Amino acid sequence: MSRSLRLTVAFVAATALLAGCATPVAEAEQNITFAIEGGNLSAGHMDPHSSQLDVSALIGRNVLDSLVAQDLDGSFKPWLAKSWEISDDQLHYTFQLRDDVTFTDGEKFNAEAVKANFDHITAEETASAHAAAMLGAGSAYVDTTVDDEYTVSVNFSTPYAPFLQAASTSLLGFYSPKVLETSADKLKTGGPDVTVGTGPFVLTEYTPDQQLVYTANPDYNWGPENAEHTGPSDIENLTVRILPETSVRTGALTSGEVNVATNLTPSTVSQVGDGFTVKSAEYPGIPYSLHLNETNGVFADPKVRQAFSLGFDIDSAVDSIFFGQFKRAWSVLGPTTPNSYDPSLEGTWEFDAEKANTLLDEAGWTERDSEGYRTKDGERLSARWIAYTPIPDDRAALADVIQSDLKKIGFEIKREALEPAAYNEQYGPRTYDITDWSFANVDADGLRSHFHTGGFQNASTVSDPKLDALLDDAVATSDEAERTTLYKEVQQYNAAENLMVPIYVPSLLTGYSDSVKGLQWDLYGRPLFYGASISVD
Amino acid sequence: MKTSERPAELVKKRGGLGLRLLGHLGGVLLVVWGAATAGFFALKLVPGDPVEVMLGVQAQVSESVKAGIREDWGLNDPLPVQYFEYLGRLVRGDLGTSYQLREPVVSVITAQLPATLALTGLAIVFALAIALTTALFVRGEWMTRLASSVELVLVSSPSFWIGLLFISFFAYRLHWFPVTSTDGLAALILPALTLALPIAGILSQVLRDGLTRAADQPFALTARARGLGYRGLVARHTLRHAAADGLTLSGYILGTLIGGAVLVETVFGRPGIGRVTLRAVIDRDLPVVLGIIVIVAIAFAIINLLVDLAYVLLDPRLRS
Amino acid sequence: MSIRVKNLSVRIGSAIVVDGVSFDVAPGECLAIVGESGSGKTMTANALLGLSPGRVTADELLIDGRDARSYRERDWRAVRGRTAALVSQDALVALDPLRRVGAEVAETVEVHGRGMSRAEVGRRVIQSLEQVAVPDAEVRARQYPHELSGGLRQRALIASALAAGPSILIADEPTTALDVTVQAQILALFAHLKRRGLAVLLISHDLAVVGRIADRVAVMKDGAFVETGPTAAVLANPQHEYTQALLAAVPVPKTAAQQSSGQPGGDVVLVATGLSKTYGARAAVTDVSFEVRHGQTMGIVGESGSGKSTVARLLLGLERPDAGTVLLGGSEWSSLTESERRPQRGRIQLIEQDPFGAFDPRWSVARIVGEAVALTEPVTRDRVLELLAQVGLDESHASRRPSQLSGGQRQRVAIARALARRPEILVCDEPVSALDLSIQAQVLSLLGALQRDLGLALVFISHDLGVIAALSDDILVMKDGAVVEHGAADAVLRDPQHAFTRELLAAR
Amino acid sequence: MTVLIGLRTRKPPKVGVVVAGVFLAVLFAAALVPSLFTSLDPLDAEISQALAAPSAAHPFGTDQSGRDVFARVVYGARYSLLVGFGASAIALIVGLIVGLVSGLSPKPVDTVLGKIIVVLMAFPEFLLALLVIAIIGPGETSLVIAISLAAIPAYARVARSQTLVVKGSSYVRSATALGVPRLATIVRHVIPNTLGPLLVMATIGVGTAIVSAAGLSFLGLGPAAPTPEWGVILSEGRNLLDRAPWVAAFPGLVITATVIATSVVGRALRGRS
Repeated sequence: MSRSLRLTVAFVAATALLAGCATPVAEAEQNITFAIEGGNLSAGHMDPHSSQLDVSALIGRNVLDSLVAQDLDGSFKPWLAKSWEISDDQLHYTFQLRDDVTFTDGEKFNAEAVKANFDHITAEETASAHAAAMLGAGSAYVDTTVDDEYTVSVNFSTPYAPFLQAASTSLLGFYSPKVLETSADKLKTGGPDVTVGTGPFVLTEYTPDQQLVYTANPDYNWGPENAEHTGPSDIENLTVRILPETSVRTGALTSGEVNVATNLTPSTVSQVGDGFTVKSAEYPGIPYSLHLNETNGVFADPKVRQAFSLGFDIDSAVDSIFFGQFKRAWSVLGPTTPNSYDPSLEGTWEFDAEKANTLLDEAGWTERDSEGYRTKDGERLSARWIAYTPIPDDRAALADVIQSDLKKIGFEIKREALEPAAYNEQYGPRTYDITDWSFANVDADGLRSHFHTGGFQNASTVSDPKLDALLDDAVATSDEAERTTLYKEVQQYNAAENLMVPIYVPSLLTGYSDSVKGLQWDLYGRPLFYGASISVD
Repeated sequence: MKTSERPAELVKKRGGLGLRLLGHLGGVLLVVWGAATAGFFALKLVPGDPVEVMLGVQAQVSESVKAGIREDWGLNDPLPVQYFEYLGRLVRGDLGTSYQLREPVVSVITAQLPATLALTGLAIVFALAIALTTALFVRGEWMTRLASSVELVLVSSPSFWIGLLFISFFAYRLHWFPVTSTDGLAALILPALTLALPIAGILSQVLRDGLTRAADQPFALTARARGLGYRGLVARHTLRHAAADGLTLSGYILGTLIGGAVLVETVFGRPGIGRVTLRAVIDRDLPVVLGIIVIVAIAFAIINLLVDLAYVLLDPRLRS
Repeated sequence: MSIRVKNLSVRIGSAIVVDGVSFDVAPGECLAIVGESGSGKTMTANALLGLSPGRVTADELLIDGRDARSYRERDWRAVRGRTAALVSQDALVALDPLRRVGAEVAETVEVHGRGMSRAEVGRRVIQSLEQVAVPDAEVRARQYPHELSGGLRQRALIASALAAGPSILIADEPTTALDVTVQAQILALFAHLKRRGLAVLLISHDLAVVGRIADRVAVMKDGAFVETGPTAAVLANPQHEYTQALLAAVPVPKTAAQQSSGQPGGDVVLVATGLSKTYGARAAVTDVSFEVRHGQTMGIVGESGSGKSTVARLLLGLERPDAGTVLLGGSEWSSLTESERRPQRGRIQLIEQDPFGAFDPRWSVARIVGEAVALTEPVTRDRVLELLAQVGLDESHASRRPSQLSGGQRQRVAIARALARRPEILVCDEPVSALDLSIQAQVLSLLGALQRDLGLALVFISHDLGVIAALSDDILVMKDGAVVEHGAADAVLRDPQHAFTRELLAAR
Repeated sequence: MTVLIGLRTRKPPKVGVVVAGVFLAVLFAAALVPSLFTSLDPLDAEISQALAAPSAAHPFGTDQSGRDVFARVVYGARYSLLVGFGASAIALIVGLIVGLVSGLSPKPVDTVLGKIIVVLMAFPEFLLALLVIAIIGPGETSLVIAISLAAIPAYARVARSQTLVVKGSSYVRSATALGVPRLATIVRHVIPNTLGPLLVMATIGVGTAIVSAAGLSFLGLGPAAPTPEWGVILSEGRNLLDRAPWVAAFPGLVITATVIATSVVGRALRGRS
């Protein structure tokens, strides 16, 4: 008791001290503070090798470097690999590694290190929720072989086009082999001396649910080729503050408490005034969509699915609820997804209550019950929508509008908010009618898990050999034009079948003070701090 | 409400102070054991698989991996084995390892404790200051009536709503305080005040009642008949009597602080034990939930012990 | 004159609680104001210290020769304790229970003797305590009120009143909470203080107390004095009928003719043999034996804590004796189980001191009595009214709740309820102690009449020898759980054998 | 808020009691026939009207999806009153039974039950409710169960001590001395006189329950999103404080008013009993 009492006293004293000299952030010292949402980070999500969460990849980037870098135009540039070759049968990727790279614990970066990391990702104990799949484990990936000290090959059983893209992310970044050997079990919790890579920053302090402090890696001289900066980072200390509340992050930015804040929401962007810039980057991959379960209940009928997609006013809802910050989605891929987007779908399926009504009449839902809902053979036209918690307020508002609009055409929507465990229980056997999510992914191959027979994100339970073939072909070729054609066909397929109803394209909104210079962005719109600095005006 | 034992009950107890202390310590252990046991079995009733929860939505993890995790966590052992292992660890001061955070529950809690202690500590200071001020300075009919109305409103308002109003008014409208949370004393004031107001309301109600009641006692008449004025009466006599009434509230106040911390930390986006609790409850992070239960039980038992001792210090009649 | 009051009135709201009283008190003199509860005597006393909660008006209000009518709170504070001091009823509550006796006495000194050194204050405290004959004053000063005996506590209270050397002492029922033997000592102290020149205003309900030290008496009723005069004259020759009633209400012993003690007429209905009961380590009752006869009264007298109430519970079978037996009508009683005892419970009934607590507060009088009737016979309204009539109540009382009755009426209801079971024996535990003197007399005469009419055997328990004497055929004197004297009433009263009995008698 | 039981009776002015009673009556009417007070549907989202400030058409303004906040608050009365009164009633009944059983049992049983109550009392009600929700999952019924379970120890404690007081009271002794059978004594005297204070406690407890329910809903542990429960509406408003403070302000105001009204009525009841 007395110890915690002393702690409190110390804390209060410390906060008082901070309050005394807090404003403004001492700029001359090249310290940058970055506010993230990060609420789940402490829940075993510090390791991008195992975590499927965005935030894991975001903060992993500070420490973990990749074989290659992807430029904003979608092309790949050398990073830790000086060069690479792809075998003609598309099954073997051979990388020539830099020989001047060391991990911040002194370990050498070489072919063995690459192999150790890829082995770690695919090892069962890692229980990787995303990275292993990105590496093609379970479908295409065979193994990684060491050719000589600085040459390494990654081998596949079938062609796997998204590999380079995957290899450019921090999910396939590299930990020190020593860490993998001695403390692989601690990676999910993370921390100094555990989260050790070759990156531009070294994690020196971690307080779960509060902050991560990074210092510049003084030896860093192996930035990606497309980086504008070279040598060690100019930033001495990079502090990542975990501020789960949007309003708090926004407030922290405008009050100068932090220099950069990400995951701002449309409703708070307007509070960011002069002296700040808000970078809005549309996420590539699958927009926020409603997934209609076509083997369950009313959505077995394509007419009902189409009526559903036309039955609510997406434009007004998205525009109003997101304060014009997010765009309405037309396709199951976002416009920024490289080499795949089909713009011809834009404007093709506007809100049309009349047509929706006609379609439902045609589908035989002609009677009305006392509450005004359509019925057929005494059954009410009703669909059950499950969503997992926490549900952001804007998505709830969106659902309110959808529910309310559909009620007007006699279509009942029942919504259930489920905790993740309960959600998984229903998601597994696919017992719902509707569920919803967005899935940011730089490669259009993200569609495969959504539409391929048995795909783990195949919420619409579609199983069509034709669709499977399109997706398999697309992943088997690295020819970009061919992939674009194939993915456009997939998008057209959905537009005809309405398996997913895309609603809006989320954007990553990142605000930063104008004193921050040299920020770069990855394809997801995430800030990269390697080249950043603070200008002293 | 949670009150500590009333003096009347204490009076009946025989035996010296030391013996009573020993009895109290036994009581503390009993309460902690009871709470830990009840908590353990209650949480075993939780539906849903902790492993699923641990991995989150849409994790691509095979069944065999999940089974392995279950084995590692001892979730496959028979319940009595899990229970006694749990108790064994508890005795050694080990509250287990969080499912979600993958670190010892003790360090999870100690990492968050300072933030919550700072919040609740300042809240208590505010509450006491407000309550004592009203108790001492409110006299006369209309002031009394005003004070009881304000107290009623404070006690009746949901604290999280007060917090939202504060943010809306002081942070967004007037820009007096940062909306932002974690830095500095300025950021602590609104949350602490939010947490303090309902407590201040009830405390000042009880103190004022206690003062009035004590002033109606014969000894107060005697004291006034000696020529003592109102302030002298309060300082020398009635405040001590009212303080005893206030003491009975300490359990209630602790409860309000802990329950309130969950809401206030959420509203103001502050880190702390309340957030950890809420997260652990939502995530079914059983070791953390159990840890919180045990810590709260210990806190309550200790507070009750201190309150009982304070009664004895305050009231010589309990010493014999 | 220390106090001179002309036409003093006190109003609280629209009620006139003191209605134009006039009196004066000279140094070395004691004036007693006597009246029953609610007569306004305490209000009068408080007005003299500026402590009245109401509005005070007077043609003349001189305290120590100065006109106090325009005094503000500040002026009053200078008077209180310094010029005129107050001693009130029960030192256990009139002294702050959380503070040491010394601190309480010192407070008076500190308030009026600004700038006095701590040592000097300490000396004054010891002086004051010694002045009222507190032995080991230095030790006592460090003790808390609850650690002192009732008598010492009351002396400490008086010491705190005298500490700043007032010339006027207002004593409001200063001995009421004390056992009679202690009462006598405190009264002697007052007499002593009076002789030393203090003006004493004594407020009391008890004419016996007044008779001992007061030089003059004012009898108060409904806020006004009905009679004033020298004590001896008023007591010997009361002019006003209220004074006469008050004097008549003082219980007088049964005459020898009324007593039936020793006459073998009544059958023995209740026998207690060797009753003992301990609670924890404390022996409440040790070896008590007696018998009660049909139509007769056994009086049990003793001070608080003497074990007399425990005897009552043992007789009723509400508690089981540790040793000894109670026989009811010659057969086993105390050794029965509750279910065996229940059918016979009607034969022996209880009347308690506080009838208010003895009724379910939500019930009407008719229902309270009806519950008892139902245990012996079908309840009829006539039977209930008959019972109420027996105790001098009528139909108008039947629908009231206990809280809507006066103390005397409640005690009558309690008696009616007991009678409903057609008992042979009534155990009355301090049945009139909570009542005003005049009401006491009425209830006592009611009990006497009922005993005559119904042939009831009474076990009458009281701390007040006067009350016991008024009804009893036999008297049992208890001290510390044991019987110290037992015999026929006239014998015990006339020729007490035990020193304690003599002390009790002397204190009257 | 059961702590108020311990306080000295302070009668609120008569007018206050009448106003509080009328307010509660209106709330009950709203709970039973919400359409009496508003013609709008609480779920009807008019996106063109989103975040409209309070006006004649929308007295409490509209929320992010253009629903009328007043209509939502009116329809929400049903949930809050149900939770408030339902939870108090359950806690009262179970608490009374536990307290009576404990108080009337032989000493050893009473001691054990008393200790169990003490252990449970060691938990703040709100935390206890959280834990119960963790076990049975969120939702409206869960809310009632969680809040009543959390409140039971307090009721049981008061019921037990009141039972002991009544059992040792002079009137129960009188009844025994009169020869009234034990069961009759319990039914006629012990239960009614134990129930009285509990009823007052429950009346004031309704307010506490409503606040707890709103708090739990606010944390997302109560009824799911579109339900117009007051705590849900409040939580919908919390991220709109800068541009639409009315969404959070009005439901909170109504909660506060409701709690004040139940306290005032409860205190008046206590004053009478």
